[in-house]
Amino acid sequence: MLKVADVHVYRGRTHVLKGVSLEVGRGDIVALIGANGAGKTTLLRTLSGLLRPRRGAIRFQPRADGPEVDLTRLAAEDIVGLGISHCPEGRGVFARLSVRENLLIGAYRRRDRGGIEEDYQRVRAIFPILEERAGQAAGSLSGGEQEMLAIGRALMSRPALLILDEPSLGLGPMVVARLFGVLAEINRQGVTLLLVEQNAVAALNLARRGYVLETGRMVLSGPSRQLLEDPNVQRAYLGGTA
Amino acid sequence: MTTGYIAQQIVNGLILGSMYALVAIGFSMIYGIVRLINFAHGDIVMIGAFVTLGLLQSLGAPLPVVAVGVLLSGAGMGIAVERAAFRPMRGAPQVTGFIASLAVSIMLQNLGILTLTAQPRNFAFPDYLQAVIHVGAVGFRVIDVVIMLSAVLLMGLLLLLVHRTRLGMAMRATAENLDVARLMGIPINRTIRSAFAVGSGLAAIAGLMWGGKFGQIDPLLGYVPGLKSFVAAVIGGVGSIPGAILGGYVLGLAEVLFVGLLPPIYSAFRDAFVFAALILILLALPNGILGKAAEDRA
Amino acid sequence: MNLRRPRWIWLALALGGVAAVGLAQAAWDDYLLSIVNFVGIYAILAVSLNLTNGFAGLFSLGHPGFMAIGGYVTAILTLPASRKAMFLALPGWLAGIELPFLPALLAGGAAATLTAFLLGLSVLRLSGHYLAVATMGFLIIVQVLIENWESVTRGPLGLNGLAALTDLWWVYGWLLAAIYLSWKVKFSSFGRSMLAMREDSLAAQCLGVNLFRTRVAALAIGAFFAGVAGGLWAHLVTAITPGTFSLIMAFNIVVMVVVGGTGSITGAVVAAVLFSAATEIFRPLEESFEAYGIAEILMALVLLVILIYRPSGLFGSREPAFLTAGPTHKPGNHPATAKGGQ
Amino acid sequence: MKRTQLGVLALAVFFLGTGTLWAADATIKLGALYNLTGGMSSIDAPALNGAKLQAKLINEKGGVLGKKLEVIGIDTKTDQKAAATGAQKALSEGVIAGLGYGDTTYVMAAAPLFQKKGLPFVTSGATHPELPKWVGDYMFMVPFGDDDQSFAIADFTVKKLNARNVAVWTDNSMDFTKALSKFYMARIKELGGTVVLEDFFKMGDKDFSAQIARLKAASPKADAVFVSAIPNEAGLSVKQIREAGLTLPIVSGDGFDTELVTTVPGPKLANAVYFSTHTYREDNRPEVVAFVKAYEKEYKKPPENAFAALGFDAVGLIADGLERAGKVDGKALRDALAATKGYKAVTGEITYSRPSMVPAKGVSIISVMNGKYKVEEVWMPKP
Repeated sequence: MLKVADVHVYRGRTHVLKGVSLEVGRGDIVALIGANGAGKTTLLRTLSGLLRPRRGAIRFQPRADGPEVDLTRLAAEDIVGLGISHCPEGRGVFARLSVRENLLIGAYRRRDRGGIEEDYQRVRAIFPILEERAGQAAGSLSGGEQEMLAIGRALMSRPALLILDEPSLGLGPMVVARLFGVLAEINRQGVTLLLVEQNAVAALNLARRGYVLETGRMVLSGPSRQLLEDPNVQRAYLGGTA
Repeated sequence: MTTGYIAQQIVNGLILGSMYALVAIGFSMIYGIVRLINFAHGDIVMIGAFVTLGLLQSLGAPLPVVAVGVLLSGAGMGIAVERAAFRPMRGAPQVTGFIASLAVSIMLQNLGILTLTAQPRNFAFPDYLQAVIHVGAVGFRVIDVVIMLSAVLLMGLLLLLVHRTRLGMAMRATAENLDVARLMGIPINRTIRSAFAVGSGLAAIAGLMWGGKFGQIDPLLGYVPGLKSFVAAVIGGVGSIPGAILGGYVLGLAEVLFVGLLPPIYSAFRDAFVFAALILILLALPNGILGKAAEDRA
Repeated sequence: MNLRRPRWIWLALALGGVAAVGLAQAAWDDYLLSIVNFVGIYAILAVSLNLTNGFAGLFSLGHPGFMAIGGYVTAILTLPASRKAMFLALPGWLAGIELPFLPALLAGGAAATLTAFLLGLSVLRLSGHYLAVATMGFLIIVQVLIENWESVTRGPLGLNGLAALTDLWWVYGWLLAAIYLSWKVKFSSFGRSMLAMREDSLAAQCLGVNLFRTRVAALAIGAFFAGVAGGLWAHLVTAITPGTFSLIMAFNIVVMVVVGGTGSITGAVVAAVLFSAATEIFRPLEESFEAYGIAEILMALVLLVILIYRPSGLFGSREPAFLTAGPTHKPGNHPATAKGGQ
Repeated sequence: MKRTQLGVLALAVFFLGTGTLWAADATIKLGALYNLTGGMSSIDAPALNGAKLQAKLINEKGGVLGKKLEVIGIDTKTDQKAAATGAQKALSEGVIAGLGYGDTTYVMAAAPLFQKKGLPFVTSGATHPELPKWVGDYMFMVPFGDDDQSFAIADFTVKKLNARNVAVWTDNSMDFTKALSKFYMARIKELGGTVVLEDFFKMGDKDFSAQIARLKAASPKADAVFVSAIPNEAGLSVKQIREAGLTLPIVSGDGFDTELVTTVPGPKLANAVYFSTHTYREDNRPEVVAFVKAYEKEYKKPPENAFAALGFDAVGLIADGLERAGKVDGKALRDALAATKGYKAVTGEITYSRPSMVPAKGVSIISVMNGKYKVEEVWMPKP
């Protein structure tokens, strides 16, 4: 579904991504783990079109039978139209807009009023808390609730691929567990997930395959099981005793 | 100092306040969405006034038709200015945008002087608008009523647009976080352009009112409304539209009442008084009356 | 301040300047001299505002207000007692005073600094656009007070017939002083705390930078040179009226600081030369086409082009390499080279 | 490009310009300093038109002393710095005399430089009576002084309008308007009238409702109101006073000599307005008729205001002085100008007979009735 080939990205004079490649199969859940400053968010901002790679290609095929598109040519707002939805770092909810408005904005590109209403009900079913706080300003929600709102909003554009940037940030283990359960459910309903996380354990347990990014280079990749047992991964990310 | 006299001053203050508010709204919309202090906004008022004069003299069309023409020309001017001057420097520090708006203002004023000469011109509105109405001791003209009513109407429409429509939602989202708005698929260039269009359209209408009320226009008339709308927007809390409306009326009333209620010798100190009061308001409410502690995105 | 950078660059520049001034003062006609003098005064204003707006990130539009105070104080002090009596009703102790140019200029600067101190105490809790409006208010209040304080300032007509004391030596001398002081400040711990404050006031506060004191100091130092520039201006035009120190002048100086690069001293000087001499460059164009106003339009266009292609100004926050050639201050890693502007 | 401009270009770019050589030319150059952009442009731009028109007519009749007259227009942008630099520029171009400005503050930035250089400076529109005293013996005024015009309108107010109680509105931000009010009030008191109300406003004000309300409430009731304003506020004040239903006569100085006084209020409201001005409007002297025709032919529009005629006269006066001086020399021109007697200017005869060196010119009192101008009388100052 998504093929990233040898992407190089520069921020000012610093060379942040040095030839990164990555693949996400249709219906898959892929985890991308790495320490702070490894370039995770830069990669996601490049995928979403906010940053332009200097070299390399990003090919995306929304539907199995559909055409393949090179994302590096498109502006961020058009990429959403193709079926990629992005849950930005720090959630990025619109604090001064109401919960309902935040969700409606998720479906900004869609014109099918009926479909939007239907998805609106579906998201409120997945996250009942949002129904309760529909009229409230998004800023007044707790961290966990804001994360749910961000995911719900991303779902409103009925994406083929959902990219999540550190959803577990600042959330308690209980909330993370419930959140990842919901993500699994969303995946079962046919949405491919690319999960970027520092919380490597939770991420790799949810995902089938994973990549490890260190200082702008993809150092490891493979099935989750294999990565979980890999000694360097354990030492670096899982706090295991080497 | 009869009650009739005071009532008259309050009415005058409200009329002036309506015009300041209309211009301040456009100012705050543009600031809210791209954090730009647009000092060329006042010159859109001048352009609106001259377009009104042009349409009245050439077509002799009825006022509502002229008003629509003025609204469109103001909107067009706003879009052109945004596209030519402000979009190329969108990521730059805020003070850069402010300086660019000064450059645009200087250009508009001097283009006006070059093409229309600096001679002030009289501004003939149809007579039925000049008729004077007396309600008790308070006298005002039909044009004043038209100004206040249409100002309130336009403000209502604007608040509806911002809070009830899809475009309004997109504008508020873009205002809060440009990047995330793009991630939601909001075409921010089109959204920002429409904010400039609506804001400038209102300023042009204020130009029509300014000409109608005072009966005299010249290419430099935009300077005062531009400055006063900046002050009004800041009083109300820059970036907030209800704040701009409130700030406009507070400034209008303060100016008229200061001169009206104090002995004549003080009227020369009016501007000093208005700014002194403004500074006190800012010290008490650092973000203006209705302002929120909007974090400053660079 | 680390002086290991080759000091002779500085001496060469200063001496070169002295030679140039000597040559110009002798050879040029009054027209060129008056342009250069005004360019020099604008450079002093740009460098001093750069200290307030550039280093400390205070968006001040009050600079001409300090100029007015400095200008009037200097003018009143240098006016001979006979002329003072002719159209001013000064209090006793002031009516008789007549000072030579230097002490009068210093008094002007001091008066401006004192006013800046008082203004700072009241408005420096504000920041960004709110500070801009407050300083604009200060400027308008100063203008209105001067217009209505007939007995001391002779109101809108202002003071005229002042002695033409300002020449290129005075302007050059004060410009050197302004540049030297801002250079010393910029590359000192005090200067670095200002630049830190500009970049992120919260972080600066955590490092123990007393925001309030630093801001008031930035405003006061800038105001001193603005006051002196006002005195120089008054004795160059030989007349001073409240109308001169307008909001438009405040905009002009801010343009010079921004185009030069907020925080860059060299940038401020270069931009001052570019913009204050520009009206004279376009003058033949205007006169030949009899299209008066073209100069302003062209300058506005030039300004827009510069802002579009160099949003953080010609020099960003840096000084050109050859002036900071010292090993310790490579422009690359200087804290001031973070992204320009506030 | 003259050497000086090249010098300037080099200066701006390389900071080391070359010196300038003063090249003797076949033409006689006059430096015309006017604010052609900025706030004063509506007053100064017509004056430059008048000045250039006079030069053109003189050149068509063979120029002066056999040489062509060249008027170099310099725009000083309603800014004193530009006025000082502009004056220096004119001097550096080798002008024999300077002319300019309709406002005292700019004359004070430029004229002293001409005085120091020993070249006459003729102001076309500045009317402060003490200008020659302040600047020196090389300063000449084409228009009458504010004192004469104030006395003229004050006499008219008391004698013709028999208004005893007068209200006075003064624009506090302009020296011209403050001087006008000062002289007017002194004269009214001298003639036994009383000033029942003194009110203030500022240049650029648009709303006079507070002042009008006080005027209505003044006791004893004002028989007339003197509005000391410049053209920008003239039309506005008349319109708003009449709209408030006040029919008392409105009087003023030459700041009211503008079309705006009739067009802004409109014919119905523009009546019982009287103002003193330079003897030119609605005046059928041959010089006036010829000037208006020439102006319309040259600029395709009638003269905007009296300042056009005054600019015209300034160049005429200098040319007349040069003829009588017989040579292109500052001192000689100054002496000839000082000895001017009965020069037939468009704006009335000019004679410098008084020690104050303010020309003793006639002041015409113009009335506005239903939007029409009429010359009520021409007041002559005591010689």
